[in-house]
Amino acid sequence: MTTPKPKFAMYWAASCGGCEIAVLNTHEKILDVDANFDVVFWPVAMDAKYKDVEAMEDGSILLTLFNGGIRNDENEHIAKLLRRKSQIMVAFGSCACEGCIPGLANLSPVGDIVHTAFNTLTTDNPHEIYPRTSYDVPEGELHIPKLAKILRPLDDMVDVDYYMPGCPPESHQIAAVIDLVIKVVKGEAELPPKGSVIGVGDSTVCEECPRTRNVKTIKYFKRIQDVAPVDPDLCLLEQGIPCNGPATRSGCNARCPSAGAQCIGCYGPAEGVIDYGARLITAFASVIDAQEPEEIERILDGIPDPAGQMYRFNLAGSLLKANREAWKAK
Amino acid sequence: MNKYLFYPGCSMESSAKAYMESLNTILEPLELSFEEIEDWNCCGATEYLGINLIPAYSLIARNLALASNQMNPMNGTGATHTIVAPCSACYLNLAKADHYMQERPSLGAKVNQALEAGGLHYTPGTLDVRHLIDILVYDVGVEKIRSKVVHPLTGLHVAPYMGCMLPRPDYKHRWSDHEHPTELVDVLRALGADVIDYPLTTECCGGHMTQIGPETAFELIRRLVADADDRGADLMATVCPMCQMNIDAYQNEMNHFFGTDYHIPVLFFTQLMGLAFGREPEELGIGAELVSARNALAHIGVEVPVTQEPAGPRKKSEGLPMPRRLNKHEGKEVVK
Amino acid sequence: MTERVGVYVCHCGSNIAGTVDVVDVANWAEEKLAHLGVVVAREYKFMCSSLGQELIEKDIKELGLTRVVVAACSPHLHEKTFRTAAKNAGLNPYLVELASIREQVSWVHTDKAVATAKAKAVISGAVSRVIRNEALDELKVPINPNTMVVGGGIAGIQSALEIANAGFHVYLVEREPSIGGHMAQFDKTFPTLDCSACILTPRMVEAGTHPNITLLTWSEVVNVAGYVGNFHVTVKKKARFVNEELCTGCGICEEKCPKKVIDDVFEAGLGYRKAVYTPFAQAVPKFPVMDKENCTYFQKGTCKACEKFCPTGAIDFTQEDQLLHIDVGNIILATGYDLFDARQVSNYGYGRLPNVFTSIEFERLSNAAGPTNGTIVMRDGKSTPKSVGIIHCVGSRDKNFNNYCSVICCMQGLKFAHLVHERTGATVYNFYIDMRTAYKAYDEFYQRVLEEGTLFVRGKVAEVTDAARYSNEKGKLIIQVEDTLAGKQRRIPVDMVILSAGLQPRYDAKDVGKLFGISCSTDGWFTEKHPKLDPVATMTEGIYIAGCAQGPKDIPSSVAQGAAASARVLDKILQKEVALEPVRASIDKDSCSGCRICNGLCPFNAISFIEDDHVSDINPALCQGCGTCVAACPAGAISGTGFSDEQIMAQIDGLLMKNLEPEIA
Amino acid sequence: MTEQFEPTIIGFTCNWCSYRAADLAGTARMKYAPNVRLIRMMCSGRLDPTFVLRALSGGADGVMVTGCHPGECHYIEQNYKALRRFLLLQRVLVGMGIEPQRVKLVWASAAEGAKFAAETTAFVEEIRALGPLNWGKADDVPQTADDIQAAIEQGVDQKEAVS
Repeated sequence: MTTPKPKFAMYWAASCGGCEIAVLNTHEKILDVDANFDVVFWPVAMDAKYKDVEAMEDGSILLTLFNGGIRNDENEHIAKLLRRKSQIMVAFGSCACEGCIPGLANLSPVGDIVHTAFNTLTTDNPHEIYPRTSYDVPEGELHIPKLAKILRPLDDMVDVDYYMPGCPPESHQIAAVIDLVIKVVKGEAELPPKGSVIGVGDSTVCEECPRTRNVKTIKYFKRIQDVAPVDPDLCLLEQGIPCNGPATRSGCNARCPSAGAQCIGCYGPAEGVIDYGARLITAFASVIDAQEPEEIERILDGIPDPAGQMYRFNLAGSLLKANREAWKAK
Repeated sequence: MNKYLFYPGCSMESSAKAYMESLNTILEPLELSFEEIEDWNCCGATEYLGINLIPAYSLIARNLALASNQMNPMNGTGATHTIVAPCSACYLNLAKADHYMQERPSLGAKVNQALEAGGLHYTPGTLDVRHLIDILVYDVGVEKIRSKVVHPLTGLHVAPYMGCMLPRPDYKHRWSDHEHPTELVDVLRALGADVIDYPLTTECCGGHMTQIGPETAFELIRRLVADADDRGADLMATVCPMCQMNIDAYQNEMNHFFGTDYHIPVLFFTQLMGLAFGREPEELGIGAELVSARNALAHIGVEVPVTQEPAGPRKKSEGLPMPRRLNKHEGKEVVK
Repeated sequence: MTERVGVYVCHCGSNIAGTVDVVDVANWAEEKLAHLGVVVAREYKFMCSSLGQELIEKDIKELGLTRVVVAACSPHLHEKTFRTAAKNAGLNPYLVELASIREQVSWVHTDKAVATAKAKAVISGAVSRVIRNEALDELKVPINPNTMVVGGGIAGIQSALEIANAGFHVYLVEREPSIGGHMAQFDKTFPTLDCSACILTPRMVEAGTHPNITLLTWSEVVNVAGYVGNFHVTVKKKARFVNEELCTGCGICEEKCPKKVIDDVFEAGLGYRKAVYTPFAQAVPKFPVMDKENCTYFQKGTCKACEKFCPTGAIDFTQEDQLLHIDVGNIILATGYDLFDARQVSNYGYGRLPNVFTSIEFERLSNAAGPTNGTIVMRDGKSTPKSVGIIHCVGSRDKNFNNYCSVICCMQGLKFAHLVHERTGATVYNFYIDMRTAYKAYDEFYQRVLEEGTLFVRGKVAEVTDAARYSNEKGKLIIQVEDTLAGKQRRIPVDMVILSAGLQPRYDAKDVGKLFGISCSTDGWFTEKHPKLDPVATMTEGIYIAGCAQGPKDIPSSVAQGAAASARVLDKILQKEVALEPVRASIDKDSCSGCRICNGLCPFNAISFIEDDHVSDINPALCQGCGTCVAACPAGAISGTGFSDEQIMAQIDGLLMKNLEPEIA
Repeated sequence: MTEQFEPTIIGFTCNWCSYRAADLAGTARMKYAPNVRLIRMMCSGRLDPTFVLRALSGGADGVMVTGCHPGECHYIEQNYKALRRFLLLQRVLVGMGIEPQRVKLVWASAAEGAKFAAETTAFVEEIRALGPLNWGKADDVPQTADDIQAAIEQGVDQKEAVS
């Protein structure tokens, strides 16, 4: 008789779903998951009810990959529920780790977000219909999840064992982590210390970037489409392109800079860094070749959206977390 | 063609007509194109700022506002943000208004409040306010001027007189020096003139003191004329209508006052440029000056035609006589 | 491990206790900061007294304290005191933190409740910080006993002689062909009127012949690498085209050279020299240099008169610039000053009016070895002035030029007044703003000049002109001045005007500062480590400054500074090794991505990029501990001892009293 | 009498100029507002933007960064680097809805005790005028479904008012 397979869960909170695709992109490795785990809850892949999870014993799930941030009370409920039921809780993907693109909504108060979603030029909403958190229908009262004031990363809500950043995490890294967990289950390997960031490199993107780097001094920042031609072999930042590589965790094999695009920072901060944006501010400011305030300001004008540039993936996980207007919203 | 917005100022149409006429002759050879500010008004001259600040600045800033509207595009021929004034007082007033509106935002706001009544607005710093000679030296260049000379002024001893308002205060660090600027010297040398060392080049011509305290003005004019004469100048060259008028129109009275007999003609530097560029004296307004330059120019073979004698004493006005003015001391109105 | 922290609150008599409730603060710290490890908090009248220090030492030993916070005065005053006390008790000195509650609290606030609350916050910050302090050890570096002195003026000569006489080797580098500096150009020195050359030349000769001094004239430092104790200096020895081994200094080459040039340097443009020349008769070394730009052979290809007549065959047209690599332990910069260019004050007419002279021109004019053999004449070379105006503060104390006082100009003006009076009998006017005659025997000299009949007009001269207004002014220079004592405008016609021009930093002082890794003040003078207590040291260990390079000063002060800098160097040499503050940055190579953001940030060149490993590295001996790279590293790979992120972040939380809140699970 | 708002401000000083300026203000017994609590670093170049963010998110109402005058840095030119960082940080803070005046960069030499005192007092008044920052504090208020609904509707109202 075989011992029962350990239980596996995966959940999709406030995120785009790309992380789920990335898991599937591990190709035949996905079969290993099935072979070694009993998948008990994975809404995107199989039918399951919340009440089934609620019925499970606490700690009965070995591994939960939780992707997405916490933006509404449903996200919050499931995060807390899965935490209770799981032995290992992994914040999977940038949204769960640090908010990611959905976290950028923290730059706006919640009312504005809803308004933007339901009443802009691209939304055909002639009757000005807006969602209501509860609605009476003949069958009774319906509820939709209640939006929170700001989006929070998973560890703002529950204790997280491991972090696996990336938008999405690179499939080869996912595969490696799956291998590791299977080995651990088989008693062939040990888990890394709790709180570790897994499936990443030791340093930042520059380490893996094939471009040539020199001592950097720049006189302007320009969007990549405004730089013509882009030198294919030279560090993008040295060409005045705001590349987030220097401050972004390695592990992706410098995918974007290798392909000719600047790093936008989806792997989040390096080990031990408290605030990703602060590191990027200081990196960009350090390479500016000017001493007079007026000239520095002129150069900085080349970064039209500083908050968005510094915190594209990290806003919800930063020290400030959100725009003041978002905090002030009632 | 280098294009500029042009603020002529009142005197260019009256007392300094010769300046305007001669200026017009040098634009083409130097490839300059001036577009006059439409509907410009008086700059307030030297007095108004001393009387009432806000209206005076508003008066000046109206010109700047009009000019900034005209800035871009210029009749479809390209943009400029430089406004040129040939008169030193106009130049200084325009520059001053631009400077202080920026330095004192509260002043700027008040002035703009006034301009709003006429639907105008001026953002200080929008325009570059420059004097004609600044453009000639630093944009056109002395070499280009030299290259257009067909009749060098060799042998003509010229005292270069810049006047006091041009190099000071120098808000934008435009001038070579504030006491002994070289711009005018460089232009005159390029024309081939023998420029004398003239230490009083930035001393005061008397300004409006000719109107309110002539004795003071006479002494100032005497110093300028006497030093030029001592140093063997045939004539003085100036860049400012007021300087020209004071030294020219009051030289005779000054001589009378001190019992001296100086005869130093004062011409606009553009008139000398015109001569050097081969224009005829009549085209340049030469002959209209009160202290005649005919003898001085004869040194270099320029013949100035005899112009009409100045008009005789003003005729008595025709029609009915005016009532006598009220004399307060008499305590009662006296009707003639 | 939980740290055991002791907090010591000083009364400083009533200096602190008068405004801060020290007992309340101590009790509060013991109670509210206990969870951070505070095991004892005491207040005491004078913590810095020996009894106060003993109190701390006793607690360290008996209570097993692992961290100490002293809430007292500024760390700039007593950090060293308490660190030493901790060291005596066996605790690493860097585990002691000072909380400044005197300069930052009790002395600047009045409300006792507010001051007490702020003192608590400051202590809270210090406690949070100190528990994250690390034990640090000073870095020890051996000292190369050789020294380089840059600049061969009187300050540099003095420095070199002091060190050489103490038995250590000195390289004295001078840009000009001879040492001597500005002092060699002067005629007399105030206030004693000693002949400048008479007192200077013996020193020059001593420096030139000293076995411990290597003289490198016609040479410039082009590169400095290394750090205190171990500098590697590259000196460019410019080609003299004269073989120093063969030359006897006989002067025949100079005599035979057909090319005469205006001497803008030594003769200040008033005299001539040849294309091959020694700047002045007493030059040290005696070897001439050849001025390539003016040499007929170099320019036209023929001449070689000097070569033909040289009895020892020392002329060598093929000589080239040489780069010398010299290792030294300490460097003294005595690079001097430039004279203010009086042409900038166009209203004084220098450069336009022939009979307006600068102070250095007048020095040459009055110098018996100068172009007129000491006869004071006007620009025509023959007429003696009957009246002379001396204008003070030319280019100094003037917002348009230099705001500072050039120190020497008043005394210099008085000296000129005396010389003119003595040699020509002319009427002399001094135009001054304030008469500054501080220092020994200076004011007595002023009194003497007053008694000699020199006239003094207090007022800033508006203009010197040749535009005569009245007949008595014809052919004269007219000095227009507001006589502020008489309260009226005056026009004083004179024959000659002397501008007592100010001193200003060398035109290349900023570049030189950068080369040696030291900074300049806004005015451009080299910045000393402390304006009062450390005037010859700089922020860069092992680099000292002396003489006018540090700021305008007279000869006695320059000599004193030269000697002082040498004393500091000798102190270093005799210690054989130097301890460096262990506040340093270092790079974790595993975390470094090799992005090279930090590479351009270090002005001390401590950061280098290791191509092979694709990582950057910091040389701890070069690092001065500013922390700029620590703050800049985008990967968080650079950490700084003494001021780590953890320490500062904890201090922020402590100051905001965030450390008092219960930990959030 | 209403109680006036007493801001809490964190000040960063460099060891060589501005901290000594603060010392000098103390030695000269100059009185200034007690709201600023200082942190000594070796150089303004040590200022990591994280410190400012930490202070603002941790309850400070303003942050004052001080250093040597440009050109007078004891580390030659590191205060220029602080200046560049500061200007970029300020832009990011504006993007986060924080008034740029809440962070201030002041150059003060070791001799400028009076300037240090005056700038400190002036900054405290500026922050007092801006009011408390209270970063993230409103978040502690529990939310109800009604709050969110109200916010949505309020958002709609605002947009309509604009358009």
